[in-house]
Amino acid sequence: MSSLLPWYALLLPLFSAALIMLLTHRLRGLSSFISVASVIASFFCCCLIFRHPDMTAPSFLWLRFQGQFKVPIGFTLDQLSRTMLVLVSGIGALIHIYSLGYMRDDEGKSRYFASLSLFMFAMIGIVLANNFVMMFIFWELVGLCSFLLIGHWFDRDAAAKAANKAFITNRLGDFGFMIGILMVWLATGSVVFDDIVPQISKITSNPGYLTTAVLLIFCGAVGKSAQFPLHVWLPDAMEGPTPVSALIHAATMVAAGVYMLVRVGFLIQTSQDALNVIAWTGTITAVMAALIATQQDDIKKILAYSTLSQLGYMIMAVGLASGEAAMFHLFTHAFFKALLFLGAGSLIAMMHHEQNIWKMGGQGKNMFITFVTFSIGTLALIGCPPFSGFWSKDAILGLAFNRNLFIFGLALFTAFLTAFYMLRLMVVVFFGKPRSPAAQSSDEAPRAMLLPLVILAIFAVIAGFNSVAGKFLTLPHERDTFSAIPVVAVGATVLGSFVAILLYRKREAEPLDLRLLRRKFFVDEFYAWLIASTQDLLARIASFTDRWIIDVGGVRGLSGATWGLGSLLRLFQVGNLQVYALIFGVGVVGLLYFALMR
Amino acid sequence: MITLGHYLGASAVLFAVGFAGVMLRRNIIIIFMSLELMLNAASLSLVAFSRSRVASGLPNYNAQVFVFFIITVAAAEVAVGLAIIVALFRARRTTHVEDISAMKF
Amino acid sequence: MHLLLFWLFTLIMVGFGIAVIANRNPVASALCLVVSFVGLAALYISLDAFFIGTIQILVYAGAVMVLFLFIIMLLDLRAEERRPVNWFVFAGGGALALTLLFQISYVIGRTRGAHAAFPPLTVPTDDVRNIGALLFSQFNLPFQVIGVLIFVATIGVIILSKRELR
Amino acid sequence: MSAPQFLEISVVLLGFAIVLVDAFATNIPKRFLAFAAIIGLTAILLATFFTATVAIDSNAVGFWSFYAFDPLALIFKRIALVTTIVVIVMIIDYAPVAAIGISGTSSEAGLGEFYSIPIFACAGMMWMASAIDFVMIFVSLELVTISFYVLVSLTRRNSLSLEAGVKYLVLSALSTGLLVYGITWIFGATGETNLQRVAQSFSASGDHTAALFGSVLIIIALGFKIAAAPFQLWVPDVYQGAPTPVTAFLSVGSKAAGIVVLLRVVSPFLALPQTETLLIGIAFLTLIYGNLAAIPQTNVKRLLAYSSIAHTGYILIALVSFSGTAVVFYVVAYLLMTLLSFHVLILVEQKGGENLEDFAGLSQRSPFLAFAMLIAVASLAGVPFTAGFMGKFQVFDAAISHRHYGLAILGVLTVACGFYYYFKIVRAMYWEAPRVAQTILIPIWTRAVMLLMIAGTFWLGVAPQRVFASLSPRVVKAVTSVR
Amino acid sequence: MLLLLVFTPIAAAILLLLGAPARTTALGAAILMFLTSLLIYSTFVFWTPGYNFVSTYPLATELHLNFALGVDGLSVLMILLTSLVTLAAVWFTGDIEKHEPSFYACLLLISAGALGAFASLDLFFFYAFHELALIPTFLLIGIWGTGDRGAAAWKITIYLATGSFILLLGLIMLYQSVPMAARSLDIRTLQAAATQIPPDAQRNIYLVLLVGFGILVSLFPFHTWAPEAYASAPAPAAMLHAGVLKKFGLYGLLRIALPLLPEGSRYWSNLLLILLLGNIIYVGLVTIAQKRLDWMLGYSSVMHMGYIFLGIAATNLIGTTGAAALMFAHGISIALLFAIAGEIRKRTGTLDFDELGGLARKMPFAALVFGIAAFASIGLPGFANFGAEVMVIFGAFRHGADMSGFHAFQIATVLALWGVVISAVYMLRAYRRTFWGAAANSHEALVDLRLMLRVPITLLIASTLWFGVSPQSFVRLVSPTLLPFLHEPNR
Repeated sequence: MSSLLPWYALLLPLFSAALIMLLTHRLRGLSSFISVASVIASFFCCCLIFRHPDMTAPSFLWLRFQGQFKVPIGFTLDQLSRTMLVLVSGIGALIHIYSLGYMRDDEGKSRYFASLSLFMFAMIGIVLANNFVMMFIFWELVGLCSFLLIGHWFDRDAAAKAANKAFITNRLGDFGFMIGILMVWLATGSVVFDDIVPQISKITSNPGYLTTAVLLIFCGAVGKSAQFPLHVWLPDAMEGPTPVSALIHAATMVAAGVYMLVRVGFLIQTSQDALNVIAWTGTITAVMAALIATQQDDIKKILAYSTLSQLGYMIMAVGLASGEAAMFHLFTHAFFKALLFLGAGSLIAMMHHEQNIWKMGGQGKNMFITFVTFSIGTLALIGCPPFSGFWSKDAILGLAFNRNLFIFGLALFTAFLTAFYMLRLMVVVFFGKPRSPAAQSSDEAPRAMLLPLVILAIFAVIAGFNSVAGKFLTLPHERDTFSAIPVVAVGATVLGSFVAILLYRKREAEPLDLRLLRRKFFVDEFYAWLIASTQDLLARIASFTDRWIIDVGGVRGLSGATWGLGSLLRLFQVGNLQVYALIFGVGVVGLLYFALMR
Repeated sequence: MITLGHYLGASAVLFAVGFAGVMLRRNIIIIFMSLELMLNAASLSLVAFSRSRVASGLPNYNAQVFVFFIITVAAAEVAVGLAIIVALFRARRTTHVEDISAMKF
Repeated sequence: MHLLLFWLFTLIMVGFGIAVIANRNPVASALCLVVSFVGLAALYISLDAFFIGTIQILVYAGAVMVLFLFIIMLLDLRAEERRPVNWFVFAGGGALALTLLFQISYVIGRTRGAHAAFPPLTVPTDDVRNIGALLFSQFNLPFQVIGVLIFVATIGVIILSKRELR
Repeated sequence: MSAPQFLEISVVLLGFAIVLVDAFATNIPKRFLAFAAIIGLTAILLATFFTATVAIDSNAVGFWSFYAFDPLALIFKRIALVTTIVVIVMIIDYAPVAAIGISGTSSEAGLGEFYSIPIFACAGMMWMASAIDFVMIFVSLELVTISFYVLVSLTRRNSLSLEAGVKYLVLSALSTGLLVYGITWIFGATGETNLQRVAQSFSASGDHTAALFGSVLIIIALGFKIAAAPFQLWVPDVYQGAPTPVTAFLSVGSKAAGIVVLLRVVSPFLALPQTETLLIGIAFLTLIYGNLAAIPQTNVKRLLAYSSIAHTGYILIALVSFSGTAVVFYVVAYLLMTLLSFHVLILVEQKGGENLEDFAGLSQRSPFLAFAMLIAVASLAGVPFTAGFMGKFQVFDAAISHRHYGLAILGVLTVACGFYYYFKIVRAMYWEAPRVAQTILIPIWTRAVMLLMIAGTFWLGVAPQRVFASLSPRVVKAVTSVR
Repeated sequence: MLLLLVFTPIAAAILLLLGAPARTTALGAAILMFLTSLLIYSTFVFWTPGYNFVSTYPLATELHLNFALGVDGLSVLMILLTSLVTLAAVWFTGDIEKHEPSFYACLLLISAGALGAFASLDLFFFYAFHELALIPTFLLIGIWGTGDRGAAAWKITIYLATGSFILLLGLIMLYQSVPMAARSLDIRTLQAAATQIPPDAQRNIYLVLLVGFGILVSLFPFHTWAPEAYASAPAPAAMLHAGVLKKFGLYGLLRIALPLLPEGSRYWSNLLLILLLGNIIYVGLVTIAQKRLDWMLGYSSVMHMGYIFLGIAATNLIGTTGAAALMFAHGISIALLFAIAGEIRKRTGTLDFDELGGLARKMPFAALVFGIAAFASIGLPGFANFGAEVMVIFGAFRHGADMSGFHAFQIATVLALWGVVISAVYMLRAYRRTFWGAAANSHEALVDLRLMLRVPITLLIASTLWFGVSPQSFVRLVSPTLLPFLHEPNR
């Protein structure tokens, strides 16, 4: 069944973004309304698409060189993408609604909603893409939107810098991604997923080439999904408005990397070497981010590192050759992490943009609904049965246990840390006494913000059940294999929770001071040093060379030399007739010699 | 035996003397005389060549006609040249080349 | 005998030529020039160019030299006061002249017929007539040009030397 | 149809008439003499269009063994006539300045001669254009030279003019001596003075040392006339000191006449292989000297002098590449742009001086003059759609087709230098503020002449076919037949 | 029609000098040119190899010189670019204090030079029209420029004059390298005779042409004129020069060097690779270190030339089409960037990053436009630059590739991709330091762009978006032109 529905789903948000930018950017209320309406409409389209598994859509030829290179703008509509569509547009719609409340009085509201809609467009594009180049196109557009949204409050230097950092770090990943695409194209002659599959032997027959290509493609995911070593942009990205953090940096955009890896799983899983690298990258990220999260004071930073850590799980799952487990975790994580961020957003908004958890406290009483929903999110995140996170994390742990015990150990340790830092957050924020005037006077958030919280909380509870998740996903079979794993995992969680509660109950300030963790393993400092000592140094050397050697030395030197030579030649012109006669004589004799005697 | 070479040699020496005079002397009038020497040296060669190219028992008179022209031109040149030198002397009270180098470079 | 005369006149010509450029006094130079030209005229005559020899005397020794002397007197030029000799110019100019002389002699050495005696003249040389005929027939055009040239020179001399033009 | 020899005779008669009227009708304004001269010369110029060319006959005796009337001669006669006409117009504009320089009782003293001597020089140049015998070359060249002796030092109250006159006199006489000596040796080697017969004799086998010696001396003498290095030293001083119209005349007329003679004599000379290398060497030196020494120059007149040397270099490139068409075209282009620039200079120097700062802000003082100078300078520098570019294009074309890559590369690099020093004038005119606010009045006839020259510059730069048609194919053959 | 197109600006320039009302005339001419070129674009017959709208006027038979105009896909694209940017440049001109008519006349003459060069079928006019634009450039920078305008004007003029005369040398060598019978200045005739050029001649000529064109396009290491000139030039001049005129050299390589000298381009491809990497990496680094917006833009335009060279060096259909497309795309984006930079300079009097900041608050529209152009220029999808760069990168990567490892072109492509990262670094840094962050105190009374400026801005952005969404339009237009000359097996 061919239908234009996917096109509508894709283009509606773009249309709204264009409309806002061109016409209604002065009317902030109307703009936000257009945006929300278009995203909800898009969500309904997605739901319809989801209900019709046999749907196809017309495609459009973006670029074609006869027999050499073809890039269509066409859609893949398999189960994976349909699930992802619903997820992305659904959460997107919720966050649009939430933003109505959160950004109510922002002066850049129109711009904000335009960017948000544009983001939806790009994200849906990634999900639908049926080839590498198209995916890359939307991949980059997503990067642009995240740049715009992070830099929404561009007056703040930190926001401006964070926006740049996000974009450039992503570009670094895309650098590898593009080379990977080129290599695949070179080997198979196509960038369209469906055309690559039959040609896959052409690339798998050359293992070194294959591994390189796969790892380069993985680079894209490393950038977008903020894996070590390109994870640095995500925590900084929290400078953006909180709904943005929820939407982009928790539920959807960062998941794009995982989605992409699953989408090209047919390729990735042919290279065991690459898979190992991927798995370890995920593991390292998971552990490292969790460790850092334990020492952060900014509520959004904690959640950001938590996101990193969870993304690490997903990548780990991909690396352990189970796209299903990765997608499952992605699915559940989207709900509870969005929930957590939105909850944090409520807290922040109600406390006049205070983000330091040590300035909060006692919010369980002031903001009860937020407290409840936030707690559900936390429980889901730390993997407390029967919340959704339990099921998906369990699947990954089981997977790791089957494939690599060392990774399993680290994953378990991460689970422990997750419980630790989340409970730390809960205890400090919601219990005890308010530790600032803003915390004392806080009140429950408006309805537009609470509605998404409630909906998301419901999903955070139920999304892990077979009956719900099974409708959307092919569930990983690992979850049923070994029954001791859940017990061990829950044990780790409980242990982490208790440690955190004991440690942070009734504290007024941070009792631990682990500088290494607080300063995020000094990665930012290292990068700053690295950039300063390589790129900036080279840039300065190049600039110096250009200005003084090529320009002054080469160009001006030559022209100066010409000038000088000219001035020297002029010296013949001394004005004295005798000298002229003499030079004339030299000329005569010289030319005669030249002509006769040589 | 006197050959063409003798005359040419004599002419060459005279020419070189004139040439040297132009380059070495600083009095414009004497430079001018040296130029006359050069012209006359050329005429001498010409006449010698004319004498050596005998056709039907006569020297080649074309060359002698040319010499006639040379002498005429030289005379006219001397007249104009001396007029200029006079004018210069009136203006600057000098005939010395080193004194007339207002324009240079 | 011929040879002797040739060397004599050559020496006169070259010797006084050198005297022209060596003399410090313009008047002496001019007189030396006359003598040199007389020697030259004799050489012309020795080459059977009587007409040329004659007008050499008439034009050069007669007209041109008078002009020179007249101007020198008019300007009341005396012997140059001694100026410091520019030895670089002196050496350079001398060397150049010598080099030129060497080059010319090299060319003379390689000239066909330079070492042969002059062919004899079999017809009586009536050169005034022959030259005159050539001038007015074949060389008519250059002759006319020379006429214009002299006219221009006349105007030029007037305009350049008259004290006040009207 | 008129017989060709009457062209020069008419010019000479015109000159006589002007001189006589000047001498006896003392109370008419001298300007009318100039107008009469212009009208007369224009009539003669028109007459050239009704004169049939005559092929050169190498066996001719008498008149036709001295005089050629081939297309080459015809076009150079026209060049001489046009140059003279424009120069006389310049002299009209220059008259107020000249009156200061000429020592006379009235403000118009000497102007009659100033108008008439160029006419005789013009006749000399026309004869040079036709001269195919060394005797004829010598006498016509001397006619031109002597006219220039007079013209250069004409404004004799101005001591620079006299200084220029003396320098020109001595060095030119030196080159005359060399010319005569060279002709002597050519005669000695061949027994001939007619170019065609000399050429036949040169192409015979044997030792050509004597002929080569003569050729080198003649090339040196002509090189002096066309301002080729290393015999160019007189150029800047004489150009600067001479009255500006005379400078223009010298730099166009005298040079063009020298070039046509050079074109005619190199045909036989190039039978000797050393001559070509010699000319290439001269071209190298000339290009380098002219262009480089011009760079630091701030006196516009001197700058144009150096530029004149530089252009000789380009013409020599065309010459050694045996491209008569390129040479002639370049000369025509050079005529237009040089006369135009000197004409502007004349008007500017009356209201200030001839230095670069006197050109400052010319675009405000007289937009028309600035524009004319812009066109002239663009053409001199070689900007497309001007005659100068078309000329350079053909020069490089010729050079490359004869594999003179070295010359071509040097030519290209020096063109870039040229952009520098020519655009200095543009900069002064357009960027800088004027030192004096005084506007410059342009007489109507001057404006007309300038407009004609500007139009010509563009016309030749876009549609050069007319010039080629008047040359081809015989000239090209005549010049290239040697190879 | 082409004649009309080429002579409209010339006629308008003459009218301006004769005293026609300045802005009206110039704008009218620009609009007329734009409409004409749109008409040419829309009536152009695709998929026919060969030239449309050919008209020939013989000028000099001895020189084989004709004034011949005609367009193929490549020229149509460039003509469209020229008229678009001209319109924008004229529109963006405002408040010229001195000699207003001359300013417009100079702009139009530059435009005429570019149009003439792109539409000429004759080597002579191809060359001459381009060089014609040199004087107006000199005057524009010298009279109306800012900063050290004198030095900059000198440098660009002398440098470009040298380059173009070297080019002239190469063109003459080229035209003389074909046998006498086929000798012609007509590009069509030469293309037909291309196979008769001996290989060693091809190598020499290609090198000369590469240096000549390279200087004009600011190929490393002949690039130092560009940033200085663009920094000093008034914005419309910089727009026209960087956006359009500079493309002449690349156009020449595609039009002349590539079809006529395949052996030459093969022989020198490694040299070209090194030089173009100099453009991308080295100049990219230099760009990062810039401290002024105008210098940064100047260097960035130099850097992006490297990608176009890369496409040309690839000598396959994908790469060369990409190069042509990128010429267009870069022209649009850099014109917009210079336009906005010029407006900023007009208002703040400085382009030093340290003195700017927070302009987005005062000039939101300018910030938006600059942002769009900046992202377009660093190759964000949706803009023409991206599609073009994709083609360039894919084409270059494919050149001489096999599965055994990376060869010169693959390594170059990878480094060029690294250049994409570099360009993001400097462009975003510049954007942040200009428009974001805290506003500098001295910029209290800034006003945003005039409303009327939306017309040219919209035109430019719309065109780059159109080609960005459908880069196949480039392929459709350009590849039939290039295909016959590429001698490549259809894989």
